[in-house]
Amino acid sequence: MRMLRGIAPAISEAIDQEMAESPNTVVLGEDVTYWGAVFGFTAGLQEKYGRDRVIDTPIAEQTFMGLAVGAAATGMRPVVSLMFVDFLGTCFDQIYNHLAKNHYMSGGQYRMPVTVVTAVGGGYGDAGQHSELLYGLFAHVPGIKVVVPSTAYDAKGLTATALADPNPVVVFGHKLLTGHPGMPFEGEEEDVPTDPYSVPFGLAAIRRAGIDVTIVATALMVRRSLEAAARLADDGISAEVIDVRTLVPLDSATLVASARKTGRVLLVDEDYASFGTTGELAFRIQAGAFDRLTAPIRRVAVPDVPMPYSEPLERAVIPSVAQIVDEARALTGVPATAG
Amino acid sequence: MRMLRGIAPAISEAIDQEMAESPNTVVLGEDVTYWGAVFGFTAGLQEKYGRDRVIDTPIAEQTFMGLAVGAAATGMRPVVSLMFVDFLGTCFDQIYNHLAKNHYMSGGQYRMPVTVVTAVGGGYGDAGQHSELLYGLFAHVPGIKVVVPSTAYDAKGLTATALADPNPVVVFGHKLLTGHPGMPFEGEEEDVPTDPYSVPFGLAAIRRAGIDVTIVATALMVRRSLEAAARLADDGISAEVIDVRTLVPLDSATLVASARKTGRVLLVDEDYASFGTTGELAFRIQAGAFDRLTAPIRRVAVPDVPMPYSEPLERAVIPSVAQIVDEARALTGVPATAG
Amino acid sequence: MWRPEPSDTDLPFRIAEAGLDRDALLDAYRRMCLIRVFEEAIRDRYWTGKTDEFNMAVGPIRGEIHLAVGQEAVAVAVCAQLTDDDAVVSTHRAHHHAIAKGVDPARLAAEIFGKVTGLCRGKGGEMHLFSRNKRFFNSGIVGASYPQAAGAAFSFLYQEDRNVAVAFSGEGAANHGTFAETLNIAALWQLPLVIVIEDNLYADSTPKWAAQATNHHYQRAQSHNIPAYLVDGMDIVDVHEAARDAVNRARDGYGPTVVEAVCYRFRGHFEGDPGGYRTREEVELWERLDPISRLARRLQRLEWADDETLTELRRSAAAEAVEAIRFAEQSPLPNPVEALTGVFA
Amino acid sequence: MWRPEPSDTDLPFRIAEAGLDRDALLDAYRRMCLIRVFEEAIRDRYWTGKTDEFNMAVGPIRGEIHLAVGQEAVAVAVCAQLTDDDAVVSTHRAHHHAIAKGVDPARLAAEIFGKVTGLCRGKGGEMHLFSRNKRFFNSGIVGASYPQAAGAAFSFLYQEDRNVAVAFSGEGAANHGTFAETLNIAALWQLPLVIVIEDNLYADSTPKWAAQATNHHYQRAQSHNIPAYLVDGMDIVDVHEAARDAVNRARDGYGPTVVEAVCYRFRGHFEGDPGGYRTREEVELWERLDPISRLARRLQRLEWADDETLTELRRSAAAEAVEAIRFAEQSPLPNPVEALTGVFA
Ligand SMILES: Cc1ncc(C[n+]2csc(CCOP(=O)(O)OP(=O)(O)O)c2C)c(N)n1
Ligand SMILES: Cc1ncc(C[n+]2csc(CCOP(=O)(O)OP(=O)(O)O)c2C)c(N)n1
Ligand SMILES: [Mg+2]
Ligand SMILES: [Mg+2]
Repeated sequence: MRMLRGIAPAISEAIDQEMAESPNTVVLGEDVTYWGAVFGFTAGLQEKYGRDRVIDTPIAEQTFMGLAVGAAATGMRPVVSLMFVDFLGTCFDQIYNHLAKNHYMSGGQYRMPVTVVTAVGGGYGDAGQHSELLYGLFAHVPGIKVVVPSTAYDAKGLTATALADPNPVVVFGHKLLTGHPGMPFEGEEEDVPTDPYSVPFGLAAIRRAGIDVTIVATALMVRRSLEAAARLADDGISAEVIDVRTLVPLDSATLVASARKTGRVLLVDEDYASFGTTGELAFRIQAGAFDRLTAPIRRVAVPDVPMPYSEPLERAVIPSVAQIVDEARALTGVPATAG
Repeated sequence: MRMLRGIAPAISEAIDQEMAESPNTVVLGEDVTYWGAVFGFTAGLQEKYGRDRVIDTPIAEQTFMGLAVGAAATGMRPVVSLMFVDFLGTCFDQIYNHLAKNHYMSGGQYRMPVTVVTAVGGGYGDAGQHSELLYGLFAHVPGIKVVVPSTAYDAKGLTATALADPNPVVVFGHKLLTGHPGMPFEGEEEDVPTDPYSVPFGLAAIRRAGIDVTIVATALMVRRSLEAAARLADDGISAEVIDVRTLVPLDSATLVASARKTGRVLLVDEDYASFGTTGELAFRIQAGAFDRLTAPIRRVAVPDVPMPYSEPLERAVIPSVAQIVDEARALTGVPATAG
Repeated sequence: MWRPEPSDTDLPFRIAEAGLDRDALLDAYRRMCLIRVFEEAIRDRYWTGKTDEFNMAVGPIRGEIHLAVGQEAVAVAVCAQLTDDDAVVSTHRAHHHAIAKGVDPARLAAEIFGKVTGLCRGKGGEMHLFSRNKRFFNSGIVGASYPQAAGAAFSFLYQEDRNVAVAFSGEGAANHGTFAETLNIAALWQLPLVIVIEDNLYADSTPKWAAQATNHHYQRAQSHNIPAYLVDGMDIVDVHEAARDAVNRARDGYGPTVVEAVCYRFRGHFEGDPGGYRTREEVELWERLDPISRLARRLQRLEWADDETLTELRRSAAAEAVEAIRFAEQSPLPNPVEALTGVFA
Repeated sequence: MWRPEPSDTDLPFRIAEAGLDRDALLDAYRRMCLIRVFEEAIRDRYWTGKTDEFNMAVGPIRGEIHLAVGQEAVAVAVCAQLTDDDAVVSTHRAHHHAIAKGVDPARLAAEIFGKVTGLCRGKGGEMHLFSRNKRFFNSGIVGASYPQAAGAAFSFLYQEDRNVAVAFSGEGAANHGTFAETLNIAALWQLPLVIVIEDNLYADSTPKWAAQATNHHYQRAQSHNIPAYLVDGMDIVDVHEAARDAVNRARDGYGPTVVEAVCYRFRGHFEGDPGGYRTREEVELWERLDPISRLARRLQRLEWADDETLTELRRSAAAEAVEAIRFAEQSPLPNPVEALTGVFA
């Protein structure tokens, strides 16, 4: 055990420990050596394993994703960095038509043990093409597991699970949780075991227990929801905060159980509101908790606009603690306060 | 007026009539000349307008989508064929990071009047990479209008609206409604005006009125839902069938009003079930009709597997009339019959 | 490009230079015949039930079918250089590559018929053929084969065995960005990769002249310092010579090679292709260059085989193809519940 | 590549051949100075509030900033060939291109400061700069500029005016598939397109040698039969000559050209780049080739300008830059409600 600051060192430690064990695990991507994939997810690996195993690629996302497909088909276990999730449009074909489908389409012959690590999220002024979440797109297409850690402990354990998984997994690392220099940090220092361990997929975590309203969130939004819950507590509203941890597989049972208990659900998401994650969570929750819901499910999410650059605009669209508080109040019938 | 068989001639007629009026409208894509974009969406246009305006491109989707961005920025109104929607992963960057965002990011300076026409759907054995819907992915990212016609009349009118729109619009033409040789045809011959007309976006159509259950569908699934409704009527269940017509903009009001009336909603979708269209519709409906719903919203959709090739497998995953009937029965409390 | 017959590839020393001899040519002949008969049998069955009105959804074979009739020489000559441990990544037009790579024609046919005995238990179909033990797979996405084969080549280099990866593609695919990206990475990392371009002059209905700035692609390889061969894809000897050099070079650690083989598909792009973009004369011209009858004539001119030998080879190939189809036809369809399994390993 | 000074581009006849004269060079000098001072001022403001602890989210300028200090000559020489009606599509590193294309530095600065008076009302930011009246835009997606500029070129050809489109890019971007795809289409359709590669030797932290199979990209253009120039990007005369030929050729209907200019960025990839992948010696070597001081020395050697003239040009450029920054700083931020408008036209 020792204190770790952020999910980036946690993820790189998980990769490091896997590489030490598995000689066929290599890291591929842009700037994975000197820059540690920009946000530190691969920091330190090149120094330890050399350029034979930690490999800078040309700027050719479709091709290095395709390399992973072919390498995985012949005994390798590639870890691929997609620098920002916003670049998925340059390589999505190899991800969803091949990595995601080859096991199924081959009748189970070809496993695709590939872990993709990608940076997500806004809130520091990186504007329309560098601030997105987009995990809903990956979750929509069958065959990809979707990991959205909110703590360093989970980041390490879920990444370890990803690396051991015989299937493609995408680990979404929120920039504001990385702890990386240059980024604002909304996580906290955490005790993280130095030894390898894993956190199972498909198990949501109840981060705070409550009885009046269920708040469901991922990644950075878990932190903000917890802060909102603390404020709500001051007003006598007891909020339960659930960290989804993996969107695929999704732990519907925990969500439904909480919804049945509180009767009210607020979904908090930093992805675009429509046709994404919140809709799916709402469907699952209403399907399982219909008879116990006392109010319609509500959501706070990015309101279907590209991420604007200027600070006041950006601040207006990324869900804030205050917005979460207000929505939760509205949901529980307690009038919203100003601001 | 005259009878038209399928949405393909309807779409090509709309493009034809726009090209006759607008000299800066051109058609770009693979095999848009001889093959009329394979399924006939651009059939006959090359003969009429020549290869200067109907242009076969190399197999380079990212680049011809990018051409559309640059051409639209300098006064053109390109119509782009994406042969199968399943290929979106080879050009999604130009679609969602540029076509979709440039108007917003430029502070309103650059309009992107680009219409993309793409073929969707399975049911004829084209397997995992040629049978998808995926419109949920387009609907999720802000800045793209999403058109999903189920009739030839709508296909022509909605395409006309798309072509006149100053924004990027994607028209999803279901192969089993095209009426094209080689494809099974589940549409019907329709009276379609020869003169130009338009059908507005954001207005769902109630294809059949009913009081016991609301069935919401798009494209081919509207046809199957209507057939299911006819069978349900035999059992005394009165189903209202709503054709969404455009997913973006979405006519939530019509969906909510119907749900409030019937109290029960069945969503029918040929896209993958999770994190897609059904979730979003469910969210919107429960938000507006919560107090009037008498049962949880249900869905029939492709159960999160890639499209399998073999007929019995394919048949098992694409929603059928029988499945719709069974789900609607279950929803209304009438026991399902076998098959 | 090809030369009028008799060409210099008729000369025994030229054949020897290409690494071939009588036995190898007879073997190649039989394999090409196997592919040809297999394709024709698939074509027949595909049209069963579709002749009155063409409908992809009906008949024993559904969906699209892309036959490789006319392109057998390239597949056979290239795969003759490979072992089971070498990898082949193919495209939508893959039957000939699969058979040439040694994939069991019966299980291939069964997959095309959507049977549970198929390579992929009926889940893949002809654009998604996977054979793990033959290290073979393809994709229906044009341009996807290049990086995937490069990935296999990377894996071989990394694991320090001497295997080679081959990406097959059409000339249309080589206009896709993945071709250039892969050339760059393959040259940079000196991957044991051979890219084979089957230039059949058309991509769907689109002729080369409407899609390519130059008549050939090999210059692109050279611009990355990758050696490249332009060969007569209708002449197994010409392809064989280039393929042998290419595969040897890769196996010996000298990096990637591009082999561009000009050939022709005798059938439509897919069965049911309405055509109209090629003239009858053009098709007939190319039919005269049929790689199978050309090889037969050569074997006869060289007196390496008489009519009887060739007939016997054709007969045995046909028997194998017929048996494959029979196996496929008699196999059961998968149980519908299988549709829901196997998304994740 | 560059030559040690004095080079032949010092000779008046060579300068004349490049389409330049004293006035043009003085003008270029001032414009390069404007870019330099602008960049330095942006850099200063960017670091305001970030010096104690680097945090992209704080200070008057947030997010990433990619400065073009050192690369001014390429932008100025290329844009000197263009009219307002010609289109320029740039990349993440775009300030120099914008200013060279004639975009108002004040509105550019205001955008970088996220102000409502900015080019995009604060919605775009430095990776998404749009100026409709100057036909300028960029993208933060590497490789996206090529097809978009080709699209503008297509539009000019189609509309039969004589405008030209220019795609700027880095050498790293040219490894992206869109480069090859665009070369093919541009050559095939003979588009009035000029692709300018600013080869500053690095893509982020990745040196050319780790990403490119060959030292240069121009061969790729030639493999599509596209003429290509390899020029000294630190020498405005050398770039100017190639750019003039390229733009004239495009304007006169002779199709695309690639200009590959070897240059260097004096700052990190982005401000805050921890560096470490370049040696101090390398940076200093290149600083000696600074295109601005090099041009100043040349103008003095030729006795086309004395110290005083140059000082005055620098002063006036600095005044313009300072005024631009002042305008930006004093402008108001947008109203938060604007965030929700303008997705659709
Ligand atoms: C990315 C992508 N774009 C388009 C298609 C549709 N398509 C299938 S085959 C084909 C033509 C391929 O031509 P070529 O590469 O020359 O191969 P050939 O069919 O001639 O063997 C096209 C455009 C596809 N499958 N994938
Ligand atoms: C598609 C895509 N991949 C990766 C990135 C991240 N990225 C931004 S700039 C850059 C390096 C670009 O290098 P180069 O083209 O040489 O331009 P330079 O920065 O040197 O001017 C990279 C990899 C991106 N923005 N887009
Ligand atoms: Mg071809
Ligand atoms: Mg560079």
